[in-house]
Amino acid sequence: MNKVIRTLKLTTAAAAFSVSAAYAEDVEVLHWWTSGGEAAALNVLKQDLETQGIGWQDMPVAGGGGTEAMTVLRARVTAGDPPTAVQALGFDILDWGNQGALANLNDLAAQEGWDEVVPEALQFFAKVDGKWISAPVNVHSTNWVWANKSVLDANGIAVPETWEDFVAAVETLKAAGITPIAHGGQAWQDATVFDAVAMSAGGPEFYKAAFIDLDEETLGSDTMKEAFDRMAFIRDNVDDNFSGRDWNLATAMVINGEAGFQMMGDWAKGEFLNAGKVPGEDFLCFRFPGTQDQVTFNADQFMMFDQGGTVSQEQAALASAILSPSFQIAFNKVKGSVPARTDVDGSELDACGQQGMKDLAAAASSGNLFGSMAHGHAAPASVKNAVYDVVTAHFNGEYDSETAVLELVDAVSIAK
Amino acid sequence: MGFLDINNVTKSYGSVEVLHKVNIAVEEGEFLVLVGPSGCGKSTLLNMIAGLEDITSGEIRIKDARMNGVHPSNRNIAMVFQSYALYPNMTVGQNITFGLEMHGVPKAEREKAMADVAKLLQIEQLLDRKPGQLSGGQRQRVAMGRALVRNPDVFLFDEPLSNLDAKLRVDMRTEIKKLHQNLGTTIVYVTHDQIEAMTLSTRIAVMNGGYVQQLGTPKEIYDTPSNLFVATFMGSPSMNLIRTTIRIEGVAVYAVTQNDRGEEVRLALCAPLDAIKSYDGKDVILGIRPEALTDVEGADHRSSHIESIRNTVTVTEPAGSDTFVATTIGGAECVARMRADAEVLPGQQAEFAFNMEKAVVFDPESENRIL
Amino acid sequence: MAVASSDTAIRTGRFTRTLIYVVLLLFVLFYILPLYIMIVNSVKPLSEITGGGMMSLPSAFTIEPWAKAWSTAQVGVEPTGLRPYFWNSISMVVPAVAISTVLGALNGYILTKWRFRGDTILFGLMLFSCFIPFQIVLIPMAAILGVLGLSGTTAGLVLVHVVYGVGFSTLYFRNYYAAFPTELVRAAQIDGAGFFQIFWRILLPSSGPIIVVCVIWQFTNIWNDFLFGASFASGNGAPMTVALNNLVQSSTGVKEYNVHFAGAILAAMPTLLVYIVAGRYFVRGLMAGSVKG
Amino acid sequence: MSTAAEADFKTRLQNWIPKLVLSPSLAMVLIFVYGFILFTVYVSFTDSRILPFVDKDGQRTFDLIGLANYEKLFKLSHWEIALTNMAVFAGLYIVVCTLIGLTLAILLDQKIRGEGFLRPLYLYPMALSFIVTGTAWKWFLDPGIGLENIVQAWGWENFEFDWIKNRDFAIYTVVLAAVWQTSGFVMAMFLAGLRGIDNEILKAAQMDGASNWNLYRRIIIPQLRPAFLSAFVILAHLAIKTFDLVIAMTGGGPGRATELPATFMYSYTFSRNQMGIGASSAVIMLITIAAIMIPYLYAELKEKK
Repeated sequence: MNKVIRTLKLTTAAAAFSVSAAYAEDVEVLHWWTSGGEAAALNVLKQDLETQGIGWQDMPVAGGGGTEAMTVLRARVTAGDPPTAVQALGFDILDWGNQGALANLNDLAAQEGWDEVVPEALQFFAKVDGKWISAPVNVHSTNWVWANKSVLDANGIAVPETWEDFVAAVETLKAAGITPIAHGGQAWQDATVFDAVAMSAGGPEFYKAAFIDLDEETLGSDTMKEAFDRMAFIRDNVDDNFSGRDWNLATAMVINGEAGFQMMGDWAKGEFLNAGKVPGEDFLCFRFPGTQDQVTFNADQFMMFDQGGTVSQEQAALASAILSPSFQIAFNKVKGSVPARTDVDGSELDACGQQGMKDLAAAASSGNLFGSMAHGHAAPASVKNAVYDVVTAHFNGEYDSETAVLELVDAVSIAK
Repeated sequence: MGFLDINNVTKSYGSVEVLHKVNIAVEEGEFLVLVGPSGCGKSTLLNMIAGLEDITSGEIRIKDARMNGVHPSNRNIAMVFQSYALYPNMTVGQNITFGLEMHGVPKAEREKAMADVAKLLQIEQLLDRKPGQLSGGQRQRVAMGRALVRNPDVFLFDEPLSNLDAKLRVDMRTEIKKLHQNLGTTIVYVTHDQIEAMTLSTRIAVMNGGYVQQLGTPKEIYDTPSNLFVATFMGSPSMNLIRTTIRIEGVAVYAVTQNDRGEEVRLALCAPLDAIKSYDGKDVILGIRPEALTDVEGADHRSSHIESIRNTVTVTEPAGSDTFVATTIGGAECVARMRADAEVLPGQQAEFAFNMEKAVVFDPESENRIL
Repeated sequence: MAVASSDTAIRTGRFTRTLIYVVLLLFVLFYILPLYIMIVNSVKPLSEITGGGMMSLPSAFTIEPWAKAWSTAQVGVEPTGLRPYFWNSISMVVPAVAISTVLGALNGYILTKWRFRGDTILFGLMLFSCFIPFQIVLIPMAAILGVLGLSGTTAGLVLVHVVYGVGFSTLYFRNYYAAFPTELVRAAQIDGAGFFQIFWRILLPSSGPIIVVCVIWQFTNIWNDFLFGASFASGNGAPMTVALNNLVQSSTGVKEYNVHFAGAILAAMPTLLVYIVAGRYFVRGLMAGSVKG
Repeated sequence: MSTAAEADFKTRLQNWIPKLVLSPSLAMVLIFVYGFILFTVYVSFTDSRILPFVDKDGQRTFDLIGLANYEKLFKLSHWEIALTNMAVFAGLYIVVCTLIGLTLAILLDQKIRGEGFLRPLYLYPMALSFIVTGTAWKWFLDPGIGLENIVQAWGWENFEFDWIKNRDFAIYTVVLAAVWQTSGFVMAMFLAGLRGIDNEILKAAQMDGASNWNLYRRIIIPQLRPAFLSAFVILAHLAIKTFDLVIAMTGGGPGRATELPATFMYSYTFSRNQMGIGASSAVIMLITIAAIMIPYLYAELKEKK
């Protein structure tokens, strides 16, 4: 028996040796950016590292907005073999950081002055106990509305400034026989809309109290009911076929002029550009009515896993490369989002991108930058999904707004 | 000490004992048949001789070597199975030589041995076929060839004829007997067919319920069964059993019963008084084989003691060479074997002659034979 | 057994027969539909699909999506297509199927021909293992692979698939060998064949049909597995399904449905081939044992 | 055994080899199945969120909280929906698959020309993974672009088929796709069963004047019992493991209408960071499986003894 174990150890040691020998200088990166543009953008990072003599072990796992990747990450960490860097969102980063699984990047951050260039709201998700644990890549803002300009023009609709404007515009489109709102009925899409609607209905204080502080009274307030009522209005103005639709098929409806508006994050821009549309000419991007001054965001970051107490040279090089202005611009140009650091020159970005950068800087300085509930930047995953459950159940007519408010309070308290 | 000794062999599965202290000694060249109904333990015993099942206690010796724990292949035995167990993926030739191959016999020797056996069994033309292409009789021959080629000390046969049709079975039976006579090998043969047992064996062990009920030559078994089980199991039609009461009058011993009119009939037993004295007035079972119960003309004239009873014929079954006649004596259905031309008709009275020399008597309690 | 089938005793009239053919063809339609959707959409330009013509035949035929899916599509940071992952899958599936089949065959052989006390309970334990939902084993399995040093290796993945494949392969072989005459094993024992010789020379040559069933079953399941492949393979060693998933699932990128479908068909090719080539033996194999219970 | 001590080398070897050969499989099953089940049970009694972590100092970063996860679990309307859906899904799936499989097998058994061509067409869905056939189904069932659209385009303007978008019917579309995938396999099992039936019995029954209907109902189908049982085991195990299908087709929607225990467990364990609740749902699932399978296994194995 002992002999068997010894042999086993020998063989595994041999296997481990051969692996580490081959990739001693590599960084392994787990991410879910596998679609054409994103992956190509990430390739910029890879090539950057390769010029420094650092190999890139790619570990892409797509699906479910990172769900699959997070599952794989658990397996890797459990196996005692975490990747060097892992793409992650919001509270997932803090959860891992609080478990002590991540590296301390403070030396590097001090050296490169991250504290000064990264907005504070974003730093909240990149630091634990004052230690940098993660390198932010970009900031998506989620309270955008995308519109087909020719449809709006043909029906004499101006960019709506308020909820009432928006209601009027929707009614006009409906009367004209056009689907007013293109929407994909998936929980995260419903929640994305809900973020903007709640912000618009209750303002930033309300949003913060409800989704960031998880204040029970606010969650159960009449304003929340109003937000759900507005969701019901939106539900009444999507086509019959919305359920389960991918977001980009909804975008296609706007592109093709079948629908007027879509509420979606800034990544939707890629679809328009890909279809050869020009921002400002063929399509419009504007903040959801009533949230012009606010930005709800989610940010992709690479959390850096602890590699045995020290930050290796390769890991530091990777983190540094991620935050370098050149990569930030190159990547975000493709991705549709805006750089995570506010000090880079945005002139290479298109109109929507430049506006995004401007909005972000303004919101950051005026305290109007909030993490998006729908994208896991307002509350932990358990709460986020509890909110998903209620929002999506209500949106699909499982219960009315009044019940929804009660359910929301309940669900959040169970998940907290 | 015999050639194959089975000494006090017991077999249990868990707490259930299925063979109880079996003792059989087989001489070299003997043809021993283990016969009994299914579940009597005969196949288990055979498998234990083969080494296919463990011996719980006791021992088996072949040529005076203890065989307990010896691997089947090291016992120098061969076995023919009920289903023949021919390897379906091998040709007949490969089937026959597989055992030699496993024992490391060189190819040339294997070929020669195979040729010899094939000639002996007249299966030369089949050697390249697969078992699936053979008829039942051919398979039987191949199976025997596979056993013969090993030139074993003991041949074991596990109901080898039961899968053949009636005619073929009789033919193969004769062949096995011939083979035994020509080769003079020691054979242990399991069957549930008492005719096979009678025709093939030099000795028979009748088994039931895990016990050897009787071990003896076919004649002993047939004429003097040691108990009711052996009496009824061996012979076809089976022995007539009539409930009677012993009555001793002076030196004469009578078995008393009723005919089908309810009248008392007395059958004088030719038995030494001492053997039966203690049964005076008690019930016993009189056993008489059908061929010892005949029409008066057909009765064995050499017999010193014939008793006859007039009784009603219920059924007649002409079987060509004989006619079987059924009647009711002492409340029991009895079959008499009469001459083919005996003139009896159902419903009519006929004279039934008992050859009392052949009659046996059993104790109804212990079921053992008294006389 | 196969012979008996060629002549069924049921007789049917002409009308009934027509009806039977109609029903059978309707079912063909039902089964073929998704494949139809996949195929037609894999040979159209993307604009035709997003333009709404998902059900119609392509007006402009192109095989470009196939080429793209195979060799240039982005499944990670490098535009490699599915090609490298195909070989990853092969190098995982072949040993995993082989080992789980051999183990299953040996187990079935032992559980029917070398019975011992408690063997039925052991079999029950193994059979019940088929029903464990894979999601719950991820974390502890990762820990064990880590301890063994097999994390992120093909060998580790093979181990996982063998572990969770052996229950079914044992079931198949046990049911098959249960009908295999025990007397043959006994005859071979008397002939002097040992445990492995009996298995190799006597049972295995007669196991063709059940091997086909077992291999088809294991091959399909292991080839199509995503969860284990994603969790326990390294990025470069990921199997085809993980690559396909990376190709197909992207939350915020452009969706090239035509490439997705071409990729899906490519990924399914080996299993489809196995079914088409071995399909006729499949029913025969099922007949020969596994449905006899 | 009393004789084991004196057994010769070959016999002893022969007694040990089978157990030796069986032991790796057994060890694997004990560790990787039953060990892991115990682990899951343990986790279900903790408040683990991301992982049941043990930090560098060997301290647990989670607490044992007894049955609290189970209490939470049964308060979640979400879990209730998943359970109800499971009952509907598994019941319908098993019954419909069996019916279709049996029907096809019987029809194919009527000396059909082109059987060799039809069979693989019925069987092939088993070969495909749902990662993408799910999309094909989604489109086909989508009222805007799929079946409803086509039929309406053919002129039946009133035709409606929007089940996948309808909370009350969506689960049936999941059943439909699942049936599509496995009914061919079930057909193969029944076909195998039918081919194994002795034709003489059928001829005898026909001479007794049995109609085809009666022949099947009274003679043939009762003889397919082993095939029914095998089909049941395979279908039950597939039903319980159904996961990819739901993820690809409906993502659990509309709303939560097609959530199943497997998707529930996955989402609580891995995307909601509530591993404790995920583990407790897994335990409930395992208990349910055991409650169904153990009596079946017991009956099956006992009979064969």
